Amino acid sequence: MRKVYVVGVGMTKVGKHTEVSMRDLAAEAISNALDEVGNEKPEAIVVGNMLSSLVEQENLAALIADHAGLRGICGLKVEGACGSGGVAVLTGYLMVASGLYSKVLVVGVEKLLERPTPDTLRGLAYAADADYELIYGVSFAGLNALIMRYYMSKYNVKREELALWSVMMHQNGVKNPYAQLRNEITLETVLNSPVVADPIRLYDACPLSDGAAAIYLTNEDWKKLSDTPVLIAGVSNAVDSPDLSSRFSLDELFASRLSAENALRMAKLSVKDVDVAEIHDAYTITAAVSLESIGFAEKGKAAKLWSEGRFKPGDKPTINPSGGLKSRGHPVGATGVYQVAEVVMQLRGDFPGVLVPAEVGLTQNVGGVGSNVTTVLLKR
Amino acid sequence: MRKVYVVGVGMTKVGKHTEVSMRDLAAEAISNALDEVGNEKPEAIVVGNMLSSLVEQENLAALIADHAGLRGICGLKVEGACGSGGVAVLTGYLMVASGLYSKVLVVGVEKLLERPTPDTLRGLAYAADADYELIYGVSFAGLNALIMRYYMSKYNVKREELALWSVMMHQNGVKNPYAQLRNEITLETVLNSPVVADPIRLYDACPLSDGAAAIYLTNEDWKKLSDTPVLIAGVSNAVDSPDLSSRFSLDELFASRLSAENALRMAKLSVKDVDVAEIHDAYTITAAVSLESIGFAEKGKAAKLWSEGRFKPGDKPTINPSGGLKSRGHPVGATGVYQVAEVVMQLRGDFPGVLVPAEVGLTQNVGGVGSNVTTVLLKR
Amino acid sequence: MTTIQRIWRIKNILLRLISTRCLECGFIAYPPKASCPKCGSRKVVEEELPKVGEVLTYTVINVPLKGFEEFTPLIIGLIKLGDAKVLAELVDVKPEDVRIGMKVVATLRRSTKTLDGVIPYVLKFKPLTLKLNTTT
Amino acid sequence: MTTIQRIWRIKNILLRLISTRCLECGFIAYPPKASCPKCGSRKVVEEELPKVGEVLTYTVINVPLKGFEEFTPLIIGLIKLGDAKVLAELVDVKPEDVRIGMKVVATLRRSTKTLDGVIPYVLKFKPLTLKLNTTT
Ligand SMILES: [Zn+2]
Ligand SMILES: [Zn+2]
Repeated sequence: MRKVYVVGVGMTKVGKHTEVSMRDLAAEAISNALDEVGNEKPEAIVVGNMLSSLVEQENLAALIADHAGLRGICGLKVEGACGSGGVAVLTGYLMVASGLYSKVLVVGVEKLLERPTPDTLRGLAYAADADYELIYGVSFAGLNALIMRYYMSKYNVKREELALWSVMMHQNGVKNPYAQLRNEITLETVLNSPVVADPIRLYDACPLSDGAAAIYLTNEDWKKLSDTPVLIAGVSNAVDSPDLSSRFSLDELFASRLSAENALRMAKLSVKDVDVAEIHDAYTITAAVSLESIGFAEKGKAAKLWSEGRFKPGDKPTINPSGGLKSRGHPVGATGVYQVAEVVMQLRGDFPGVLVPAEVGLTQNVGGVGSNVTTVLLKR
Repeated sequence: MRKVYVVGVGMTKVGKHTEVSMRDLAAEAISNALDEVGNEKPEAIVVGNMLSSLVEQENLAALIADHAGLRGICGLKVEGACGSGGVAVLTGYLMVASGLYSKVLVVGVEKLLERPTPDTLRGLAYAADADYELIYGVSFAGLNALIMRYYMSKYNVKREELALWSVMMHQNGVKNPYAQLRNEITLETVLNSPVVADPIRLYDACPLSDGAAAIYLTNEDWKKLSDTPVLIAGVSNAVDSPDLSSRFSLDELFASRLSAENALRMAKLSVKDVDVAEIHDAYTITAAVSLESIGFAEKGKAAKLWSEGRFKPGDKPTINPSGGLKSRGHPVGATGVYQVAEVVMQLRGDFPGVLVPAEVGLTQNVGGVGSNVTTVLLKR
Repeated sequence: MTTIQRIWRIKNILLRLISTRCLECGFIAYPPKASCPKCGSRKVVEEELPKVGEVLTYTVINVPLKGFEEFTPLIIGLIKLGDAKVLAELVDVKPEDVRIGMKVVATLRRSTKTLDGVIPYVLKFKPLTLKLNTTT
Repeated sequence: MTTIQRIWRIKNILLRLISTRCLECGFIAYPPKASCPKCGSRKVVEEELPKVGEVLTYTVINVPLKGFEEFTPLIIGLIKLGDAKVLAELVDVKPEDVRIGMKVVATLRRSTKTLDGVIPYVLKFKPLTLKLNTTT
C-alpha cells in the first residue's frame, strides 16, 4: 500500500458565519490549505458534509470544486452523520493509497446556523433511526442522555466528575484562535446551565457551529510539497446500528473500539504510544465512553481520571488541546477534518493554541451515537 | 495498482415499492449480490444515495449495513447528485485498489416515490445551484430543456429524431425483468405526451423510481469467488459547475468527456473497442449529448445516428440494452450501480433481457446536468 | 413528522412490537433486522415482544425538535422488554417520578403529525399499576 | 423557498448581477466564483453585468416544484449579458412569443416565499421595448 502524507492544512474559525455562504466558507479553508502547498492543483476533492439538504443544496463536491477553481477534477461528497469528516479523510486516503490520484484535497464543511434551531436539531436527528426513533421526537442530545444516565448509574460516576471535562476543554480552547467558545468556565457554569435533555445540560454539550477545514494528501513522490509532511500511519472506520435499542452494549461504543483497534494495528502502534489525540466530545458522556472505547481509560474510569488531572497539556496523552467539540465547536461534517488538521499541526509544531510535544497523534470522529466512527493515526 | 474485479451483482426490480422500506430494498439487493459469492462477508460497504434526506434519514451506511447483518464493518455514504451510484462504484474501487480492503460491497438505493411529486421534484433540483438557480423555481427537467432547445437550434436536430430514442429504449426495456416501464411505445406516444418543460415531454423523460442495486468487488486473491469475474479496467470521475450559466459550452458535457477520456486511457482502450454501454439517458437530450461527449457520435449527430438504426442490439456499440433510464427507470442514487451490474451481466452472458455478445463494456452515470460524471470500463 | 407511507408500512411492527430473533445464535433485535446483527445469519424469525417491561434508562427532553413542541418536556425511555430493548416515550408519569427499574406497560397514543398532516398512533409506555399487574 | 439568510447574503449579487472576471485569462463567470473556472487563478475581480441582453435558450415549465405553483407555467431563460450568461425567469411575455435571440431587460419582481415565510425580490427579465431601448 502506498504511503499517504498530509502536506497541507487549512481551517476557518469555527462559529457563526451568517455573512458567508457555504461555498465561500469551504473555499476559504481550501485556499488556506493550497497556500501551504504552493497552490499545487489537486486531482481530486472529497467533501465531507451531513446537512446541506436543510438548505436544499446537494451535489456539494461539484459546487465547491467549481467555486474554488477546480472544475474538471474528480469530486464526490461523503456522509457518515456527524462522522462525515472522518469518512472524508478515509476516502481521501484511499484515493492516494490506491495510486489512482497523487494529490487529493479533503474538505469538510457545515453550516448549522442557517436554519432555526428546532429545524437544525431535527436535521441532526437524521443520524438516528427515522422509522423507530425520530418518530418519538427524540433529539440527538436525548439519545446521548440515555447513555449518560445509564453510565452514571452503572459505574457510579458523579455529575460533577463528568462536568469537569467541559471546564478542561474551555481551558484549552481559550488559547485556540479557531475555536468558537473562547471563554474559561467553572464547574458551576456547567452545573447551573439549563437542562437540555436530562441529565445533559447546555454546558455538557458542544455548540451548534459553522465551519470548514481542509487537508491536502499526497504520496511519496509529492510529499516534497511540504517541509514537514505528516504520515497517515493508520486509518479505519466501523459502523454500528443507528438505533440504540439493538446495541450490544450501552456503555461502550462498539464501533469506536473496533475502529481504534484496527487503525492502531494498521499503524503497528499501541494506544500507549499516542502523545496527543483529538476525540469526539459532542457531550461530556461522549468524551468518557470514547476515551474508554479507544483504550485511554478503563471502563467507567474516564471521568475519574480527568478529575484527577489526567489528559491535560503535559500529560501523555494530551486530549483535545484544540478545546474539542465542546470549545472549538462542532461543524459536524467538518469536525473530522478539523481534528486531523489540528493533530497535523501539533506534530509539525505549529498549532497556534495549546501546543504539545508529540510524535504520534490520534483522531477519532464519531457519527451518530457511535454508529459511524473513523480513527486516524498520524506520525511525524 | 491492484486489479479490481466484480464478482457478484444483485438488483431489485425498479418501480414503485411503497410496501418496502429503504433499508429492506437495499437488503434485498445486497442478499442477491451475496448469494453470488457464497455469502462471503464483505469488509466494507459503500452506499450511493442522493435524497434520503427527503424522508429525514441520513447515516445510511450504518443503517443499511446493520440491517443487512454487517454491523462492525467499514461503511460510508457517497453522493454526487444523480451520479451518486457512479461515485459509489469509484469509492468501492478505491477501497480494493488501495489494498486496505479486499472484499467490498457497493450498494445504490433510492426511493423517489415516498413523497408527493412536487416535493420530490424540488429535491431533485438540489443537484442544481440552490442560490442562483433553485431560487427561480427551475426544475431539473427545465434545466435539461434549456440544453435541448439550444442543441436542436444549433445543430438543426428535429424533435422527431430525438423522440426515437425513447421508442428504442422501450423496445429494449420490455425484455428486461428489472425494468420499470415494460411497454413498447411509438413515436406518437412521445410526441403526444404532455409537455413537462418545453421542449421536453413526459416520454422524453425517465420516470421517478424506487430501486436498489449492489455489486461485490474483490482483488486478485478473491476473484475466485466467481467463475466469471469481470475486471474494472478503468474508472474516472469529473465535475463541472452545477450552474449552467458559467459553463464553457451548452452542447457538450465537459465532465462527461473528461471522465470518459480518462477512464478509457486508464483501461488502455478506445471508444471503438466498446461492445456494450449503459449511458445516462435521463432525457432524450441527455442521451444525445452523452453519446457525443463520450465519443460514440460526432457533435450534433447522435440523434441522426440512432434514427438510422445505430446503437440497437446487433450494432457495436449496443447502447442501453437494459432499456436505459427511460425504460429501466432512474432510482437516482442506485442508477450508476444498476448500470455496472447490467454490463457485468452482459459480459458474463447472463443478463436476463436483451443480451449482447460483448468483451468490453462501458457505463456512464451523470449527476446534475453533467456536473458529476463517472465512467467505468469493464472487461471480461 | 414522519410520512404516512412509513407509518402505514411499519404500523404492525410499531403497534405489536415485532422483533427478529436469530435462529443461529438467538440474538433478538428491535427494530427488526433483515439479518442478525450478531452473527450475520439471514435466518431470523419475527417475534412479538412482551408489552410489559422495565425502564433501563431515560431522559427528559426540554429542547424539542421541530414538530414536538406540544409534547415537551418529552420523556423518552429505553425499556427492557424480555430479551430486547425498545426506545419509546413514557407517559402518565411526572418527569421527576421516573426511575431506572420502573415497571411500565405499553399503551396506544397519538404522535405528532406526519409531513402529510396525518396523525399517527404509536405505542407509548406508562407506569404499570398494581391493578394492571394482576391482569397481565 | 430559499432561506432569508441566503437572500440577505447574496442580494447584492442577485440584484446588481455581480459576476467575477479573471485577471489572468479574462474568463467571466456568473454566479461569481472564488477562483477562475477556466484557469484556476484566485485573481478574480467583481464586475457588474449589463442589464440588457438576449435569450440564448429558454423553457416553459408546466410541472412546478413545490412552492412555485402560482408561477406556473414558468418561463426560464438563459440570457446572454455581455460576455456572461445568466439564468432567470422571463416575464411580461406569453410562452408562445418567446424566441431565441429575443432582447430582454432586467426588472425587479417578487419571488416565491422563503422557507421562513419572507417574500424576496429578484431580477427577472422582460422583453425590451423600443421605448426602453432608447434609455439604456
Ligand atoms: Zn445470530
Ligand atoms: Zn482565468
